[in-house]
Amino acid sequence: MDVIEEQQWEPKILAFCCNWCAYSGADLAGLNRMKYPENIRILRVPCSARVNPQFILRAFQKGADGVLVAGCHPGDCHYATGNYYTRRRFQVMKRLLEYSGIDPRRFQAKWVSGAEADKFRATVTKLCEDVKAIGPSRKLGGSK
Amino acid sequence: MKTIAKSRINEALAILAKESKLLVPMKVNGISKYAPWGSEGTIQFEEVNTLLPPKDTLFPHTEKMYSYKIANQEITELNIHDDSAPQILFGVRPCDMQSIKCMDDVFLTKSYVDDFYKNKREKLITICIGCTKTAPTCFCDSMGVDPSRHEAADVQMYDLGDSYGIEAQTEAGQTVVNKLQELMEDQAGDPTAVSCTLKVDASGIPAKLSTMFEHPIWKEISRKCIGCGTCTYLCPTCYCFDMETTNNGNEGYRFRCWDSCMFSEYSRMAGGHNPRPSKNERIRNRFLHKLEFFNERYGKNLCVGCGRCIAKCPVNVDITLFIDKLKEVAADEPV
Amino acid sequence: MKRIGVFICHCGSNIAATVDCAKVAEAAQAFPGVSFSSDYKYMCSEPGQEFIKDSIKKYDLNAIVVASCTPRMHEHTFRKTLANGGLNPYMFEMTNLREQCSWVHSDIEKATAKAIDLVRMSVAKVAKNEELFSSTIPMHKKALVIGAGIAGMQAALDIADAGHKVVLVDREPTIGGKMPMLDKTFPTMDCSACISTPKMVEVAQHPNIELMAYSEVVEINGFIGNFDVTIKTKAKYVDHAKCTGCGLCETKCPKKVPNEYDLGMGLRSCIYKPFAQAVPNKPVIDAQNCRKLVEGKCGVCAKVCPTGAIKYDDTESFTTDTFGAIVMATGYDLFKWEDVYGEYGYGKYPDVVTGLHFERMVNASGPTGGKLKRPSDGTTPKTVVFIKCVGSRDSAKGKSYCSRACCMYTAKHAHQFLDKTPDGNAYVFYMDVRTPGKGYDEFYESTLRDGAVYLRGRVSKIYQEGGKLIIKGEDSLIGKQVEVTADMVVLATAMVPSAGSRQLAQTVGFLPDLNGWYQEAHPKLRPVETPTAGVFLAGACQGPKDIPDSVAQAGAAAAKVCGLLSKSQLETNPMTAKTNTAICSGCGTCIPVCPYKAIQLESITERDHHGHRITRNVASVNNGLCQGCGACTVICRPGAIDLQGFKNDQILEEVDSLWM
Amino acid sequence: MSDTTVKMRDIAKDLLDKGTVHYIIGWEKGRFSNQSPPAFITSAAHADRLIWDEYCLASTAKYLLDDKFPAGKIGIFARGCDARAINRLIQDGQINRENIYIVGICCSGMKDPATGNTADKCQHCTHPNPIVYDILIGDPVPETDKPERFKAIEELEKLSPDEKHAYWSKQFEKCIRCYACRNVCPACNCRECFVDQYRVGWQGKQNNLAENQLFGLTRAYHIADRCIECGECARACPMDLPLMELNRKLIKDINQLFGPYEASLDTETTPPLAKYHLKDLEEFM
Repeated sequence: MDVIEEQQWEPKILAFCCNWCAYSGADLAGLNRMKYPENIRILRVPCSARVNPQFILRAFQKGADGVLVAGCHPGDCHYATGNYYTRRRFQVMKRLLEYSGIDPRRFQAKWVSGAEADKFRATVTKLCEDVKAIGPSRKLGGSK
Repeated sequence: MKTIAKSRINEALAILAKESKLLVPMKVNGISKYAPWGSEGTIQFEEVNTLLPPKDTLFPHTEKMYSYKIANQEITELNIHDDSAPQILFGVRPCDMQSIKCMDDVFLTKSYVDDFYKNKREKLITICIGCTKTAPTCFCDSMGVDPSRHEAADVQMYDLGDSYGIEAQTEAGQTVVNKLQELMEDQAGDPTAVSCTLKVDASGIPAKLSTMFEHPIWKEISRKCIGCGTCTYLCPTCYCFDMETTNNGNEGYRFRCWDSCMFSEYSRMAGGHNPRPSKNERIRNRFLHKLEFFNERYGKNLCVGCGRCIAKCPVNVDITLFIDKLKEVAADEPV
Repeated sequence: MKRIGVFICHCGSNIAATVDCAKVAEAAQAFPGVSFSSDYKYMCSEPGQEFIKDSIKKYDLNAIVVASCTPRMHEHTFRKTLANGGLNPYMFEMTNLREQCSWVHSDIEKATAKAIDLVRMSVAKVAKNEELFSSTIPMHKKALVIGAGIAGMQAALDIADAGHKVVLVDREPTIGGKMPMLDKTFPTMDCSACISTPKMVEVAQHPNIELMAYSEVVEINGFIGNFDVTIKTKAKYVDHAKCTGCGLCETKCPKKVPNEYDLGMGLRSCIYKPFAQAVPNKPVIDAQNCRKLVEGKCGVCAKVCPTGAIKYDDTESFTTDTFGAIVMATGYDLFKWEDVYGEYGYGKYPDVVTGLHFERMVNASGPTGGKLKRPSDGTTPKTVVFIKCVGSRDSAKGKSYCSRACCMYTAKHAHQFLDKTPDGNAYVFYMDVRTPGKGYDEFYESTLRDGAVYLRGRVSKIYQEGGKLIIKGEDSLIGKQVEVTADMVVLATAMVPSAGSRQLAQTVGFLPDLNGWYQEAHPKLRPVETPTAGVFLAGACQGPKDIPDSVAQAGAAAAKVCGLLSKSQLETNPMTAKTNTAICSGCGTCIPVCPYKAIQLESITERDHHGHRITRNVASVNNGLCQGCGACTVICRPGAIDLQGFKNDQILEEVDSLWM
Repeated sequence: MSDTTVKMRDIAKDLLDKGTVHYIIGWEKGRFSNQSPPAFITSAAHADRLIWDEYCLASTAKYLLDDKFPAGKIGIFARGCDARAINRLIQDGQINRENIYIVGICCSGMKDPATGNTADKCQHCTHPNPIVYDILIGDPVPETDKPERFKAIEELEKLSPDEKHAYWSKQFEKCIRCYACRNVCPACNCRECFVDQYRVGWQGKQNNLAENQLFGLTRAYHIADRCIECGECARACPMDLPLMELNRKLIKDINQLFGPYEASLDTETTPPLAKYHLKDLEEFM
């Protein structure tokens, strides 16, 4: 990427949101007309436990600058226990990503309830700022 | 004989690299293979054959064939991909030279010409170097290859100790040799004859195999195979490939990439039926292809005796042991 | 081949003010598989829906993307539109351009670019959608209520009154639970047994209720509408068909043991009814203590029984039945304060008792005939100290939660004590007084007027001295240490889930919360449902409750059950997990991950590649149980189990589409 | 000939003669002295082909997958790693313990055929003695936890993101996607691997760094809580990729995050990623 391109660069961040909490939290942020960066693309899943870590690898392979997995707080999962598995899976995955050279700030997993519109806004805003600070993603196995 | 002192070989390579991409045997990143001269690594002119064969110079592991663009649900652009350019394969061993001959048969003869291969092949100059030592796994001379030279190379080189003897064998080869004129001396030299320590008797094998399709020997030798693709991907002559498309919205490209008959997925058809459902059938297919089918069609073995599969098979499936065993059993005798 | 129609909604100016809808529609036209793309003012309006239906016909569309508001709002609407337009309703994806794009952004160019991306994702996904179909499952019109305390009884009665069959199970020899043990109920001070025992009788006599006392649920399989339940009835050693409940055996039984119903403060015989108004009003033999059963000697009860109902060779029996719905009403136990509260003497001072002991003592039918007596010497206490929050709101030694009923029953106890002991002194150590409830605070105020002294602070030490109890504590309002010499101390111990409730939850197929209370499906909107469809909650099993709340929740659970049982069959959500048996290797890793126990290994017989018949295991998903969370799909390495509507290839396409 | 070889042959003869097993999986000499590949002995007459020496590198257990519905019992010689592999296959529902007869061998480690030094896969072995067997050959070898086996991982963790990226790129550039790592791995026992599911599209078929790395990381994650540390993947890799540096990274993290765990020491313990604890650590959520 040359200098001009880098200056115009806007990161693209993929956010997997569970239907019951994070997605409705994002909806509530909309209802409240909260503003956050345009760089977020939300992908709706029924539960954060539906998010296969391979999807995250794939996103980084394709060129995602950041990835967020957001679900209900532990204990609040619509499906009772899904996010407990999410919690285990992504703690392991995040460390693996970091180990393979992906800046750990590029990947986040957060609990956002349906009422936490502001937490959703703050989370994606922070992720976007972090990613902008790090710069364009080096694709999995690719160059910057 | 025309010779170039080993001390001046870098000068020769520099001349060759001027007009062509020059590939030389090197150890790069721990793996010996043919790499562009000047790559980070160590040159390996004095070793036996490389771990990775030179086959990807003509038949890349992944090769883009054509790209397309779509607009309004119709193809608007179709570009055949051709990245062929002049290349010199320097220091190729006789076994690998033989493998190029085999691939030429496949991709250029019998009324089928593969343009992707042909474009690269026509722009390739081969400079073969005769072996002066062999690895324990080398058995090319049992497969009809002379370890000291190969007649199909454009240029044949001989290791004469302090210098390399050089003989152009084709017109293209002569052109290359001419460029090195000022480095060359005339010197008497006799290439040392070398012979492999590993010997097998491959005589009569194709005929015998033609009656052994249902023989229990296949089951016996295939049992320990783990079904990986090591042998086929390290083999200089295995040329199976798959074709796939990569779609990216309204554009994409079609590519081919190496595939292995040792993978169960390789022969699985749409709908799930697999004519070669177990490793028994897959090993049989591979060995019959190497030693019988190819012979029937092209008059030579598809095994060149390079020994790579023997050296690297994780469970030591060994084609030479198979040939030995084949000698022991009667065609219709169960093992 | 998909022929996708894309409809971009302006939502008036809600979307159109920030997103250039025409531009999005134009961009979508070029996406792979898109045959028709357009923008429109209000997609959800009647004409908007007609536009979709017309376009389906006109352009021969077979998959639809609507980009408008959140799918949580109108997904259902547009699915119906598709169905009306002749398409399978699941050939549909919705893009959220309002809540998650136009409303949260202001830069038109950037918002439009994002909108195009979001639509591209939906188009990529819908291109992989498959037709999905609901199926129906039968509904067994019979309910199971587990636990026959006030909540379970109420739920059973409400369901039965609505005309449905109910089986009510309780593990004790009598139904009724804890309520009949209490003396009076706050704030009205009516007699607890007087209002609970008639309910017990009503339950026993209700034609739609089958009572199974002294029984436990041991196994539950199946799913909503079809729970196969095995119930174990413990050996009673008395043939209740023959027994008339005359009680002769009880009076003649030579061995007496502490009575559980009176918390060990009184005695009962070894053939016994827990209390006089027990339902069923027939005795059982306590096999641990009965001489005949333990030593083989005695047999007095059999000799005196006029109907020959004694059956020493009785064994436990098992019955199985199928139910459409289950109500959990397993209630609570009291926190075992003796194990942790060293400052209160670890239970070694006999005159430090719990509130429930107090209830039994002041109860006219209790071990002391309603007279308050010190357990140590039988004298009447003149000074009583009440300590609240013993185990509640104490995350160090007990539970972090508030047990909700203690403030009120302590006020009641102080009132009762002062009422019975005109010259008595009542001290109440408390952290807060929480009395939100109809008439509750008024009741507390009246207790204060009765003369109860409330001291805000915790008790740091109790010890015995010369037959008295010395209570040292703090009055945090005046910031001074206080010391009270009392005759008796009554502890308001925390409520905890009843013993065995965790195991029972696992039998049913859901998990309790950290404290062991049964977890409701949603704390606000689904407070009586559990994560397992068809299983409901009533009473204190869900969390500490007083009687009115338990009864109210029981009624709510009963209403839910009646709603279910009023249907003859249920339509299932087709967006459930499904196994590709060709790929499934039967490793079973998905099974423990499923919160609904919806996956089982099932053996299939097929021919292998060589034509041999083989029988192997594969995962099989029960559509009645699966709720479509997809946790199983991720644990399945080869993706043999996949979630319809959110399949692996659909999500991968969505991801890929972002970087085209 | 070693004592163990003699015992192996005697036991094999006995088992085959009595019909306890209908064949037995062990090792025999290959063409070269530094090769002792797996062998399948079907009759007592061939039992003398069996050998036990320092080049018996290959795992025997994975072959049980080739015969999931055997006509009779299968005999198998199993070292510590093979025994854990057998447990892995049993726990994953692929084979039936009743169908196999395990002849355990206490193993003091193998040699690298190229160098003659202790083989990499044996250097960090924590369980040289079989944990499951029907009959045992040899005296148990001392076992230790080998915490130093995570040393290389700790060193890699210290690198900067760029250095890590460079390191792994250099490795995965070499990958030829022969899938030897997968095919020798006892935890890779799926009927159909994700890489072969082109219609789903988990993995592209091109040989390039991105696809190779996607494959490597996905495979590592798939076996994260099930890897038995036999090291067969790294041994089988013709391109010498340090695959155990990925697997051990995951093992190390899982141990650190969810408590000590070694896969397949029994067949009952649910792997850590298939369960949870309400009070699990939350590093960043």
